[in-house]
Order: sequence, then structure tokens, then C-alpha cells
Amino acid sequence: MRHRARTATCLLAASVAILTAACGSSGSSGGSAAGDVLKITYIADTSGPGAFYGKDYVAGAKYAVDQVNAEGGVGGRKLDLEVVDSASDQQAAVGAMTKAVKSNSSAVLYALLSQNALAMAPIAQRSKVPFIVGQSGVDGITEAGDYVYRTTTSEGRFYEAMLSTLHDKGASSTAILYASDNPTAVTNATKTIPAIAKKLGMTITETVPVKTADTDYSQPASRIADSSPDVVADLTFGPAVTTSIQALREAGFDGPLYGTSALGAGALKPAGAAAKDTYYPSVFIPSPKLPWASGTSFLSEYQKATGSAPSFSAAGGHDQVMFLVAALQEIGKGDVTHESVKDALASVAGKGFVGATGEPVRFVDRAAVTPGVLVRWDGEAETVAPDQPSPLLAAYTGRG
Amino acid sequence: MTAVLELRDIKVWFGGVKAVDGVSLALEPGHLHALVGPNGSGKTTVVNTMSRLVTPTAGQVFLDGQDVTAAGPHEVYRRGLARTFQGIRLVEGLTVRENVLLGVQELPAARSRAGRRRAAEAADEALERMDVHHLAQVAPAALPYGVQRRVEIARAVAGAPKILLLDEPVAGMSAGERQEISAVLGRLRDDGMTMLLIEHDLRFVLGLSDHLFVLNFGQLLAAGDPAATAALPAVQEAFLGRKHVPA
Amino acid sequence: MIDWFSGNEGYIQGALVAALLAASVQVALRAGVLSFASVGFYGVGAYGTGYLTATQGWGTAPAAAVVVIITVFLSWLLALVLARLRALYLAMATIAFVLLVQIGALAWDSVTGGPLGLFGIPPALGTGGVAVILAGVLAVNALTQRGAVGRRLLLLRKDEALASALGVNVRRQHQIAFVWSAVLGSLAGISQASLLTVFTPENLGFSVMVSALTALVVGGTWHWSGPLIGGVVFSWFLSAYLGFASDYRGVVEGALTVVVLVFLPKGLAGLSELLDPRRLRRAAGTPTGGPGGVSAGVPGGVSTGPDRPVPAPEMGVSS
Amino acid sequence: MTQQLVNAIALGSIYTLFSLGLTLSWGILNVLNLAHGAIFTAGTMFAFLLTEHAAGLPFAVVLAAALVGSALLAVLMEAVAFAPIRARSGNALDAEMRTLIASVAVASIIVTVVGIQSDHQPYALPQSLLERHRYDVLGVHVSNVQILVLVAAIVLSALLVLFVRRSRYGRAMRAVAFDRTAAGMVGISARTLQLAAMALSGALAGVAGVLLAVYLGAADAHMGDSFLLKAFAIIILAGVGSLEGAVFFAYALALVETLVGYYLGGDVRDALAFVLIVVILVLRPQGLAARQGWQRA
Repeated sequence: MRHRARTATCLLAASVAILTAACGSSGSSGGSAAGDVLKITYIADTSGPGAFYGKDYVAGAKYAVDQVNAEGGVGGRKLDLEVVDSASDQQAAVGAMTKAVKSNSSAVLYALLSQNALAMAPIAQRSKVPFIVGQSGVDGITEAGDYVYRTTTSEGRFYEAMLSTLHDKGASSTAILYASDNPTAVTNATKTIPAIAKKLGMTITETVPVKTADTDYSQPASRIADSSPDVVADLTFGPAVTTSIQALREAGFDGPLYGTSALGAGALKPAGAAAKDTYYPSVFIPSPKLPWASGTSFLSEYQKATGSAPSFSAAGGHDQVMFLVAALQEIGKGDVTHESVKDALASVAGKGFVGATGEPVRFVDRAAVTPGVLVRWDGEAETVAPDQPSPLLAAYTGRG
Repeated sequence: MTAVLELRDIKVWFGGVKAVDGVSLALEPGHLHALVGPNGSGKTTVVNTMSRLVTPTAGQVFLDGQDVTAAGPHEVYRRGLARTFQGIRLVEGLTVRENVLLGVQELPAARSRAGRRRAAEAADEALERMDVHHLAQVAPAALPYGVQRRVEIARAVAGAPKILLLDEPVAGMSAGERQEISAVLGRLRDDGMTMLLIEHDLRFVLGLSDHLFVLNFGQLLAAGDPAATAALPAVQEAFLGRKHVPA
Repeated sequence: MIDWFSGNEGYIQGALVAALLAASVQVALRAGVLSFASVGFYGVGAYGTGYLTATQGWGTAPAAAVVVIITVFLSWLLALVLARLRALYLAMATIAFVLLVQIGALAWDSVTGGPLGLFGIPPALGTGGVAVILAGVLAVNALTQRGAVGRRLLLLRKDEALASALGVNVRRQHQIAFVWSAVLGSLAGISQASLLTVFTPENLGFSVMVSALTALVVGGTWHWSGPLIGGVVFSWFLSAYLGFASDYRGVVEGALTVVVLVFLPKGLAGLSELLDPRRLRRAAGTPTGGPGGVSAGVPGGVSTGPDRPVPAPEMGVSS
Repeated sequence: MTQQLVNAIALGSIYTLFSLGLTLSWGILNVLNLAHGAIFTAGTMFAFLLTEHAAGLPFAVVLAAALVGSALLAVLMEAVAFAPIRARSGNALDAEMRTLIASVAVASIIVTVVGIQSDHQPYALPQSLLERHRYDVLGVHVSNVQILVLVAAIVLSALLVLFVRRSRYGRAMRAVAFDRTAAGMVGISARTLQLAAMALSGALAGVAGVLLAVYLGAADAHMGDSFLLKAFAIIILAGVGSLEGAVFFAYALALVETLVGYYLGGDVRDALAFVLIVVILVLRPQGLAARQGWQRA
């Protein structure tokens, strides 16, 4: 008897909860596209471990939307950016994605984590909703289908020019320290860099895997220092960047370092002077010396509008929106449907568009190709490397 | 006449401690045996060895003439050896009746549908025999200590075991409760139940048991007729001599 | 309604898988086995199905069948190895097992896709399929919550020595619970792989174990509906409606969990009890602590009576 | 080779400080405290905030402040979460599970707050707090930080062992660790004892955190996680509650890990601790160093 009563109450409680949820959500997802507003859903990791970058992506996207709206919107229609926090969590990201593809958004944008993007892309493709990913170092992402685009250049593409530059400066051997639990780092450490090194005639003295959560880098660092390379690739993330660099210095390695765009200002600051002479590629840095004009003008206008310098994440968020805006402009006053947006995106991708990360930003297989910039950490700040190959991505100028 | 339960030269050593050191004894059908000994003399270890919770270092255990030294506790239970523990061990969250059902539901006979029904009937019968049937739907934790013990005994006898081991069933009880339990044990003996009663109080078992075993320092000190055995000087010394030594 | 469903499908799918995973931990716990091993088999299920379907081109049904058979075999072996361990020691050993599975997933590139994981897994099961699996599992759990099986399980987790002295083959029961738990974990993995179409080492590991146990305990450890409630709360409601907390999401989630743990000893499933006046009256008339012998009053109120399974030889089943 | 030994000793020292605190809470409170790593991280954050707001403080002061802060945090956790949960749990299994989950929830709160404080980025204690020096001794690099970490580990574990052996509190703690019903024997209330154990445990975590942050050069909100699992391996090798065992196996694990990592690679090293956990538990559930039969007490 008492069991039955309890079960009944349970079911009652559950159904009440579901009904509440149903009512709560019907307001946001129901209804059709409003005539004079174009809705964009931006899913971003604005809390949790990815928040530092995720928030900047959103800031850049918001800035772009504000700019476009200030100029009267697209074809007389204002943009409405809805930001959803995916909390650096795959479940939250997938949940937000399935919700977004059923909403009246013209497209879904996402930054930042590859793991999440990988799970979201097939949903977009199945639902036939345009999906534009920022960041995400994984190449496989656009393989999901013709509705999926990526606006950040795969950083591996920059490595050839970066290594050539170091080679030109006299480096004839390199060692590699990489996070073996990060897909991008694994690809770059085991495929990209060895291939480039071979082409350049550089020898690889050691390849040492570490885990992002590792705390003892003295031992891998010893191994690398003992192999006496001219330069060392440091493909680690988070605090491991600081720790590994300090460990390398402590183990006796004094030469230049190079690595991923994850090195960035935030990660190198704690390392300070120890990280002096570290090179990494980026799609954008807030420097007036940036070798393409749209980048420097974005820098000054963003600074004027918001009072702070845009990070590469802000530039990335901006360009995700601008890519979509370019497509919407092509549609003009026409019917904005998921399909028409997809077709317009394909057309824009063919021509390229002007963004903060390139003038123009081109596309190969729906993934962005931008000029890039070689960054050097001078111990206190990131600067455009003095011996800058321009563009960093040699292939950039060659492609149409 | 074969013994229901027999220990042959049982030794149980925990590390260097010889808890039981060469005990042999046999329990005769229909008798109420008592195993007495001072605290720490190895009584509970003997019971645990019989019910197979403890594996002896050496020696053999026979149940109904079969060697069960290697069998698990659940197996000897299914073959008719039931026991109670020193502390009350009723399951919280189950009613009195459900607790007694635990005593029959794992028996091989309860596997079929008809068997389950007969088992439930046996449980209800045991509740009545122990005079706790009116408490069937009550949570046992709310009951007085003596009643809880009767529920436990009901659980132990519901499956109609060949032998019942009772580990200090009256420990910590008031005089009234002891009386109550001793009456219950007397009734079970009258019904022909073979029992082994573990007790540290010699006087309690004297009027009750048919056969007495005295254990000291893990060895059998004496065995036989209760009154005669209890009068032996060695037995007196073991009990009186240790009386003032805290265990 | 259909609009609403499809709009929330991602969250619902997450809740279903989370509920399956929580149920996998629960079925072990019900028999007194504090094991996380099912999370390892979640990985086995997901990678196994992913590999057989996406890489080898099998159909989802035969792949799932093979994976479940492998799970039964492996978990049975593991149960034999871990037979002597109890409580936190078993928890620790199974945590280690799950982390080894994760390391294996990272290292065994050719099958698991290494750190990149597997993608392109065919979405054959669908939300409905997983819901049917979960409903079946919950029905079995609900039915075995009462009757002889329910009593046996309660006895097992409250007092192992007593259980064996009442004819319960403790080791066998633990093995059955362990294998059943592994199978449910594996089913959760098969479902997750099929729903998400991707599976990576990040879908595995410590945080997954912790979420499964959290969902279970907050939902209601001992009630069949606990995993469902926990799954719905954590993978759906909190995922979907904690946006307002933004940066403080983790704080709100943690605080809610602590509050439920402190004030609802039976989890959210116990809420219904609070609402049931008859039980309330009965509870008021019944002291919860047992008398001396049942659960000795000890510091902190933790019962260390006979219901506490310890890996000492005289308490375990030594056969 | 000698260099590896030096590295292993420094790592082992951090393991020691971390594991000692954890083995206290497991042995005495029977809590599998998964928030230990978070408290460790909180220690680094206390130190970081202090150096941010009051630059120029001597290292010892910063360390002491982090110690006190972490101890208070642990006590708060015990008082607000663990103790009420234990008091309301039906049985031991329930209490173990619920405190385990509570510790995870508390960890989530702490990690989130530290993440917000640090903007989800790595943070570093200022170099000026403790100037790093590197000495070359017979061709082996030894840094002053490595020496400091080693000295701290030796001194603190010696003090802790002395405390537990000689003081009334310590004896009471040991009594409880060996036999949970023995708390009252020494005339100290169980409540006080539990709070004291958590305070000690938290303090050790805080010190370990700051030393690690100095040793590694940077910290972030999630840095405690990987230590947690290593510490569990150490505790299991040593036997729960065994302090001397924890110290010994902290260094042993660090040494074996370092050597295995050097010669066999990272994947094998990562698996090592977990394989050891399973093997030791299966072969000797009471740990390698535990006195025989204490669980029977």
C-alpha cells in the first residue's frame, strides 16, 4: 500500500516537473520567424574551464552584431543574437544544439571546445541547419556535411612557415613536448611537425608525450634537454604551459620555444621571462603591426567601441558573425531559410569575406583559411614577430 | 545413532592467536547442548566454525554425517543448520514477518511457486510458535529486546532446521526476559529440536541443558552431564578464577 | 507537444543515458556493492558499438548484442578478481579500473580513435529506442524492489554475514549484481554512442563516475525511480535552466547537491514520502535508531554495527 | 639517472603532503574526501590573492595564511556538509556514499570559485615570493624549491607522526582509526576529534598546494584532480590510516613513476598507479604497510 502511494506521488511529481519544463520552454522555441528580425543562436562555453576564451568569443560576436545593427541591419532586418551557455560541458552543448536547431534561428554558431563541436555538427547536418564553428582545432568537424563551416584556420597549417622561420634563424633540430590527450596536439606532434621537419631537413631529437593534468614536467623536460635540440615545440595547455617551460629552462634548455596558439598571452604570462623567445602562430593578435588592414582597423574600432583590446577569441567570434552576415547580405531581402542561408554561405565561402582575421577570409572544404601571424613572446607581452613571413600561411595567397 | 553435527579436532588460528585449539565434539539429535566458557575462550569461534563463517586452520566439520568443512555458510544453512548471533540482527526496513520470511525464502524448497507458498505458511507458523504473530506488520526496531530475540528465533526455526545454534541468546537481558527466552528454548527442546546454546553464565544453562561442554583457552575442558560437569574443580576454577579478571 | 519534445530532445537524450548510468550504479549498490565498474563498461559499450558500426560497418543490433556478450564475460571475470573487496576499497579498485579503461581508450588508437575518439557512429537507436531500454530496466528494478528479491537485496546490503547465515550465497549474489550493473553500463554506452554519434575519451573517466553517483544519490539511492529523477535533474533541468547562474553554475549545482544530501536522506525520490501524511505519522511513532545490538551508537552517528561490510576474513564468505 | 632521482624525490614530497591529509580523513572520518584536491587548489588561491593584495609578504607568512585558510575551509566543509550527512544517514554504506558525493559537490563549488577568481586561466605566485635558484651538484640540477619541498615534507610528516603518536588527540585519532567505537576512551569528544582531523587534513592540503604552485610555477582551478588519484593509490598501498606507510609509498610511487615514465613512456606511467591500486587491493586489501590484522581490532 505505502509503496503504491509513494510511487503515485513520485509520478505526480515527475509529471508536474515535465509540465513546468514544457511551459517554461514553449515561449522561447515556439512560433515562426519574426518578419523584421533575424535570429542567430550563439552557443558558447561562457562558464567552466573554457570560459576565458568562450566569453571573448561572445564579446566579439556581440560587437559584430551591434555594428551591423547600428548600420541598419541586413536588408532592413535587425540581427537578434541569442547567447546560450554550454558550460564547457558536452551534455549542455548537445542539449542547447538540439534546441537551437528547432528554433527559428537562421543559423547556429558555436565556440569553443572541439569535443563539443564534434558532437554538435552531426545534429546540425541531420536537421539541415547552418552551423558555424569558431576555434575547434579538429579537422574532422566539417566532414559532418555541407551545413557545417569552420571560421578558424587549423593551426597546423601555420606550422610550416613558423618552422621555416626558425630554420632560417639557424635551427636544425627540434624536440617535441605534447599533450597526448589533446587531439590537435597529437596530430601536430606526430604528423604535421615531423612531415615539415623532414621537408626542411630538420632532425627531431625527442618526442615526449605528457598529459594535460600532469604535474611533473621535470622528467620529460630532462629527456628533452638531454637530447639537446635547437628549438622545442611545446604543445601543452593551461598551467602545463608555464610548468613545462619552466621545467625545460630548469633542465638546461635555453633555446627558442614554439607551439600552439593555446600558448597565447594568458598562458604565457605566469611563465614570464622564462618563456622569453617563444613563438606561436595566431589568427589574430591585438597589435597595430598586424600585416593585414582589416585586422588593424578591427582592432582600433573594437577598442573605440568597447574600451578594451580584442583577443584572438573576440576576433574569432566577430568573424563567425560576419561570415553569416555576408551570407545574409547575399540573400538580401529574399527569403531567409536554413537552405537559403546554407547556399549563401557556400557562395560567400567561394569568394571569401572581409573579417578581422583576414582580408579576405577564404575557405577550403568549408574550413577557413586566413593569413595568420607569427607571434613572439618577449617575456612580458606578445608581439608580431620581427622576422614575419607575410602571410604566415603560405598557401593563403595561392588559393582562390 | 549418528551425531547431527560433529567437530573433529578443530583448530582456528588467527595469525599467532589460537582461538580454538583442537576441539572435538558431537551434538546428539533432540538434545539441548550448552557450550559454556569464560569470555574469550573461543565459544563464538566454535559457533562460527560450525556455521562456516570461519574456516578452520585444521580439522573437519560434519553435518548429518557429511563433511561440510569446505562448504559455505549458505550451504550449511540450506542443509539444515540455523543460527542466531550474539547481537540482535534483524533487518531494519523490513517488518517482523518479512524478517521471518528471510529465514525460509532461500531454502531450496522455496524455489517453486507452491514451495514459496508453503514457506510463507511455515513462516507464519513460526511467528505463532514464538508468540509474535500479532506483531507481524510491525517494524522490529520498535520492539523490546526479548521480543526481538523471539523474532530472531522464529526466523531461525521457520525453515525447520535439523540443528539450531544460539550464540548467547540472553546476553544483556533482564531477568524477566531471560525467563521468557529460557521458556522458549524449553518448548523447542520439547518439540525435538537439536540445539547448541552458547553461554558464559554457567547457572543459566544448568537447569536447561541436557549436555554440557566447557571451553577454556580454546580447548575443551570438560563435557558430559551438566550438573556433574559443572561441579568439576577444573570447571569451577576456570569460571571463578577468571571471574575478577576483566576480559 | 511534438515541437516541445524535439526542441528538448538533446536534453532528454542526455537524461535517459544519465538515468541508465545511474541505474547501473544503483543495481550494484542495492546488493551492497559500491562499484563504479559499470562506468568502465559504459566505455566498453560505447567504443565497442562505435568500432563495430562506424569502423567495421556492422549493423547496430548485432554490434550491441556482441558488445553485451563481451560485457557479461569481462565483468564476470572482473567480479571474480574483485570478489574479496568491499565498500570504499571496492569503490577505489573500480575507480582505478575505469581510469585504466580511459587510458586504454587514449592509447588504443586503431580501435578507439585515440584522443580524437570515434565519430560517424550511425544514430540507429534514437530517443525512443533508448527510452524503451530505460523503461525496461526501471521496470525490472521496480519489480525487484519488493518481494523475495527485494528482501534478499536489503539483507545483503545491511548484513552480509547474516545473509550468508540465512542461506544467501553472498558471493554469487554480488557477482550477479556486478554483471547486471556492467550490462546496464554497457547499454548506457551503446545508447550514448548511438545518440551522440561520437564518443571520445572525455566522455569517460572520473567525472562520469562522479556524475552517475551524484545523479543516483540526489535522485534517491534506494528507490527504483532515483536514477530517473537524478538523470532528469542533472542532465536536463540543470543543463537547460541553470543559464541564469552563468559563471556560478558549478556553485549552484554543488550547493543544491549538498542541500539535498543533508536534508533529504532518501534523495528527491524521498520527497514523495514527505508529502505522504500516513508515513509521516508512522515515522513519528518509530524511533529510527536500532537497539544496542543492531547498530551500535558510535561517534558521528555512523552505524558500524554488523551492517558494515569490512574486508576482514571472518566477515567475508570464505569458502 | 641521478637527475631522475632528484626529480622523483621532489615529486614524492608533494605526494607525501597531499596523501597525509587524505589518509587522515579516510582513516579517521571514513570519508573518501574527493574535495581534498579542491582544498589543495584553494590553498594556492589563498596564497595568490594574498600576494596580489599585499605584495612583499615573506614566503613563510603566505604559506601560513594558506595553511590556516585551507584548514578553515576543511572544517567548514566538515561542519556544514559531512557531519550533518553522517548524522542523518541510515547506515555506514549510505554515509560513505553520501559524504563522497558531498565532497564532490563541495569540490565543484571550490573549483568554480577559484576558476572565477582566476578567470579560468593559469595563475602564478610572483617570482619575488621565492627566488628560484638552480644549483649544479656533480652534474645534477637541484633547485632551492626542490629542497624546500623535500624539507617541508620531511618536517611536516615527522611532526604529524609525532603528534599522532604522542599527543592525546593523536592517540584518540589512532584509536578511532583502528576501532571506530574507541573514540570516547581517551576522553575527547568524537565531534572535536573529527573537526581536528579535518583541520589537519585541510592544513596539509593547503601547504602542499602552495608548495606545488611554487614548484610548478603555475596553478589553475583543476590542478588538484590528478593528485587525488595518485594519493588514493598511495593510501591503498600503505593501508588506510597508516601515516608512515603513506610517506614511504609516496616516495616509492614517485620514484617508480619517474623511472617508468623515463624508460617506458607516459601511457605506461599513467596506468601504473591504477594498476597498482587494483593489484594491491586484490592481493592485500589492507595495504602493504598496514600492521597485520588491525582491521579485526
